[in-house]
Amino acid sequence: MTAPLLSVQNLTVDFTTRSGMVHVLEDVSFDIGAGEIIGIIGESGSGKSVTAYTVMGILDHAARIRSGRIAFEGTDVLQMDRRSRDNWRGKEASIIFQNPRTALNPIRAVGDQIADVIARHTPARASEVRGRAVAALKQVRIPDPERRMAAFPFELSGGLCQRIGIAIALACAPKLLIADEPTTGLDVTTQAVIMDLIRALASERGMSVALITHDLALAAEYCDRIVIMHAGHVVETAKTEDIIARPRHPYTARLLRSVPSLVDRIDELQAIEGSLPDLRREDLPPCRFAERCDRRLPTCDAGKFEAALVGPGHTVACRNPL
Amino acid sequence: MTRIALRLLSAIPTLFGVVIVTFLLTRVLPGDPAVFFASNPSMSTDDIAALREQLGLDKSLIEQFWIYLVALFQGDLGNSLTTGQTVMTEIINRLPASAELTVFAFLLAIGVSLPLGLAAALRPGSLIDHLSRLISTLGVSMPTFVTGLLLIYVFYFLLGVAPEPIGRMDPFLFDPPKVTGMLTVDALIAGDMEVFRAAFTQMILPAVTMALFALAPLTRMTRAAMLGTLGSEFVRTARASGLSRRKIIFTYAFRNALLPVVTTMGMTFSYMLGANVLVERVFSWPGIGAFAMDSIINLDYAPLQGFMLVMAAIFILVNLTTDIVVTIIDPRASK
Amino acid sequence: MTPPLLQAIGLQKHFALGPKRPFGKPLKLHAVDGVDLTIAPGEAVGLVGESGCGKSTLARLVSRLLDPTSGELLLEGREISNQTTAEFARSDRRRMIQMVFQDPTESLNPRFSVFDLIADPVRTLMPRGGSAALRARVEAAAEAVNLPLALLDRFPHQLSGGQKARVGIARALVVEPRLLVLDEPTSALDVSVQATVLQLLDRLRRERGIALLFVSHDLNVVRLLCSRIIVMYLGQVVESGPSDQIYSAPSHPYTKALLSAIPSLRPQLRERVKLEGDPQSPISPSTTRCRFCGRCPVEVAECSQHMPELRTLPDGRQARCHFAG
Amino acid sequence: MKSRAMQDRWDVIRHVVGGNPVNLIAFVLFALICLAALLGPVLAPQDPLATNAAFALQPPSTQFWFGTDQLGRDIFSRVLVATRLDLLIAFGAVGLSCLLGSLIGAMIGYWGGFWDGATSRVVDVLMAFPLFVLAMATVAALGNTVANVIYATAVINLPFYIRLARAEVRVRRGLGYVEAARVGGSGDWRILIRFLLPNIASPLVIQASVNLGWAVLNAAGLSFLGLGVRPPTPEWGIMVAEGARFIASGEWWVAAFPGFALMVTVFTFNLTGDALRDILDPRMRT
Repeated sequence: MTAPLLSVQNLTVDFTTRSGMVHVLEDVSFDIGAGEIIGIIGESGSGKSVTAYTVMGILDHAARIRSGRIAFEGTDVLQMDRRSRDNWRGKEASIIFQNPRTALNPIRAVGDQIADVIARHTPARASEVRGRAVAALKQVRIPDPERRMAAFPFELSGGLCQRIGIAIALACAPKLLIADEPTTGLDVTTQAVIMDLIRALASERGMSVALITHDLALAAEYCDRIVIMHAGHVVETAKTEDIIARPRHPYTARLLRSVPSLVDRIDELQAIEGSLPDLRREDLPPCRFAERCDRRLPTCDAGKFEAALVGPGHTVACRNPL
Repeated sequence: MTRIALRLLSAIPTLFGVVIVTFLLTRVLPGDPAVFFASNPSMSTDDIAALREQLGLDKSLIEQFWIYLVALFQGDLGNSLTTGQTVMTEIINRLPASAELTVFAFLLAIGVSLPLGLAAALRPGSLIDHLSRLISTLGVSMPTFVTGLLLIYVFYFLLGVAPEPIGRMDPFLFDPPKVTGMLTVDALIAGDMEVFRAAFTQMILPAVTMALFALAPLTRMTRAAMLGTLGSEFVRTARASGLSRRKIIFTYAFRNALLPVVTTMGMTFSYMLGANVLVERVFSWPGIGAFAMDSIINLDYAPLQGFMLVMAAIFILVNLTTDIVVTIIDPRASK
Repeated sequence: MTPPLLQAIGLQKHFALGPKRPFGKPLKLHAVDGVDLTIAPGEAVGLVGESGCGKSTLARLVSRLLDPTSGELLLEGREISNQTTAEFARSDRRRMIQMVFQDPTESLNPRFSVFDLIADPVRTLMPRGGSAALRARVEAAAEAVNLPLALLDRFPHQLSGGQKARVGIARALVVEPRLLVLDEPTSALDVSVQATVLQLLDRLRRERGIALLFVSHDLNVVRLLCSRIIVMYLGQVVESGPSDQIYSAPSHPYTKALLSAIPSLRPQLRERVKLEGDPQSPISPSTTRCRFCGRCPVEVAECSQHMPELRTLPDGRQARCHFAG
Repeated sequence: MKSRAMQDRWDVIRHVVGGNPVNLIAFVLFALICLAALLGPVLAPQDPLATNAAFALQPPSTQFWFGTDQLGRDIFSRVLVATRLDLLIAFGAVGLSCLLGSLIGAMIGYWGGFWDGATSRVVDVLMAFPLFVLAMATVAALGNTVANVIYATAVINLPFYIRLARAEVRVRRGLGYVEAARVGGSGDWRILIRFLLPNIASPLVIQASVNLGWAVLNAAGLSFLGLGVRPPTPEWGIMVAEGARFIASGEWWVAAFPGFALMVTVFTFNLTGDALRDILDPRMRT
């Protein structure tokens, strides 16, 4: 494999809250290759969105990055000064969010919001900026882009708002797009249209995409590789086919068996017993799945362990993998 | 445009309600004005009855209301029994004094509170944030009449820098030629800087008193609204797009934060109109608040009625203005 | 065939929106526009459609939370739509139809303990019996949904999402209903928790003969739980029939689109039916034009002149399309 | 069996009070002011009404802590005794408007329809007056008594509670737990009383605590103008009004101490209101 576009290494993030310190991420590592679409999968509380926000540098004040490196084309973005980080954001890497309507400024015309980003990253005259904003709208297949420039988010459907979000994110042709639950809350038919659009734009531009979602089926359909997260840990990383056909981590295997689209009869469904450990605990076990796991060994509690390579491009963080 | 016209129309029922309330309130005033003026023992009961008839107090309430309404439409607010002038003339004479003071105080309050609230929201937990919280909590806790007296004591009695708190003008100077009735404005129009300075210095203490009172809600709302928009998802999008700090703060966060702030401005203005009465009393300011107080003491109901109507009309106007400003800022409001 | 537990005939619900301009004709939102529906005892029926298609409104009509604009609703052959919702709430048939709501957080009164949450319907609908009987009932309902009895003293904010969902089901179950209407009960839950809830519902249906009307936007979930599926689009039923038939060979173009849009873990080679554009407005819609016009991939000129009827196809299912079958 | 919830609430209270000394000070001051209201007449060193021409306008001293007024009355005793009256007016007015307003607001919010429209129009009309002016006119119309000051202050507060309760009920009446209560067989009144009112209590209590300071200011403002309470009754507003005459000649203490008492009271009420908001609803923090 050539050098990855983005390499996240040993990222550890804590949140300070009223009720104590929450250990949200611990030693999170994964790579995204150029032109690759990866899926970061996890249930609520797995830390998948926090990972994305850390990469983009938009965590809120309560967060503390304890350690880790986020290398983008070899440069650690965590070490950048504020100015170069601002120049990087939106130009080299950008993000789209869940809830497309609230992610847009409600009282600014969508065309102006796109133009703001273009004007920020490329020196150009106002008329030229406008032309490029229209082009950005056209690119996300918005009918009648000239007229839509003056529209406000409340006048557009959820699907159209998400296309505007994509247009803003892609206005400066970034190399990496992070899509944070981009279709949650949209109808399935709209979801398909938006996801097809993202995939098409990615392949046109050779852009990498990190799709963050709780929907394993969605990721399986669109992603080349999948990263499974559980309670702030990366538990398994592999090519999509491998994850689906030969999951090695007990959590991944259980997760797969709880997805309705993979089974034919209701009694084949299997739930995962227990719940996430309280991430405020100081005595979190080295494997945060251990307390819900039926393959737990005494060695599971014996100190930290690293993810191990179990196949080509297939890593698992487990002492007793399947 | 149609929206503004509709909004104007919708103010009519409110205005009508206001007229009813003012009418009713003053009709149940305990002192029958006729009796009050008839307290002169030389007046016979026939004279009193004649006076009551002259004032229309012998008619039914509905009839009285109708007469009142018809007069109102002709711009007739009745006569002040104590000064003998029509209420309209009295109000027109005194309104500029109140307006000058209130508007100046309002601008002062906005000029301080918006930057203060903004700065506090940008650095929560910082010194300036604590300062803004202290000022806004103190501001709502200080009764205007106490603040006013305190300022008089410090700046007039102790330091001697402020003029004597008796009215709008140095008694040794002449008023500028009347154009708007607002002395500072008229002085500027006449180009008389000495008079302007005199009128302006007279206004500083009462204006600061009122501004201190108005500061609190405006600062609080600016801070809260700013914190809200700064934490919103669209500001997160703007940050993730690498937009400059300036653009994020002003174009994205502040413009959105202005919406609730403008609404609060309207409310604050209403409070200030009420506080006017107290401040005018403390500083012997010859505005309409002081005029209303005099008429209450004298059980002279026509001026009180006129005063309440004018106040409500001004307030409805202010609300209308805030609505229009909100419509300009927020495209959603015009739908 | 056993007589239906619940039957709806031509059910309509229009919401008045007020005139657009003063003195104009008032606008009406056609949330549910003439729906027929039968549910047999112990049957599980799935109601599928996109947001805004009227499936939640239909669920509320069936639950007697809303009064229909027109149409009839029969419970075990006796009409219940001639009573207002308030009258029905006081009748002894209220407890036969219970409902489970979408958001487990906002459907639980934050001021009630879990015990009170489950006990509340018993107190109003089955007021006879002492406090010991009440406690026994509540505990039995909690056990039926695998809710540890230790949780009965807790308050909603102290529960996990899955626990809250189970409290919501226990509350509906405690008055021994014959029909459970479920409005997207798992859409706020993680998949691993969703699996538990689905299996729980299936067990209740099999063991207690409780009929289910399961409302969802997810055909994949519905097909596992329900033997029959009804697909709605803009207030109308566009297709209905046995789950496996609809899942394996949908006949209405909208059902096809819906099904092909669902991401699948097993990428099969199937043609993707893409829907472009937005649905028509549900406000005072045309009565002669097919509601799917403007998005339909097989649309012809005739479709905007004649509203297709809901026809019974040779294989027994129903579809509302000129080209179905 | 509510121990768990109680424990949670206690944790929050401990956090809010312990984490911020200002909140602690606010609660202590609040307790002291309430104590002064209860025990004022007992604690006062002098008769607040006793005049003594020989000691007129004495500056603060060890004998007269706050000095004396133009009639030689002890200002400290008068300020202390006045606490009860000022608090009575404030609590009375806020209690009255909160109770009445939330009930009306909750009902019109729940049922909507004609009464909702009618009440909302009346509220609009009330809100169209500058509220202090409305209070002035009400006292003037009803008569110069303490009771009428309470009614007037209650009237001008009423619109806020009606609007708040109405809005809160409207937000909640479509929520799942209300629908669940309905399929559970609860009627409208039971839903309103058992489900909605307890859930809108927090915002209403917060509003009431914030309103308290405002009510004190209003009542004092009215009596400063000579409306309501009449001399020689000790009341802060009147005392400031009487002392105002001596400010320009330097006898600051006559107006300053009652003014200061007024300020501290309102300040305390506002701070406790903020602290209460932190305890009851952390999301509403500003």
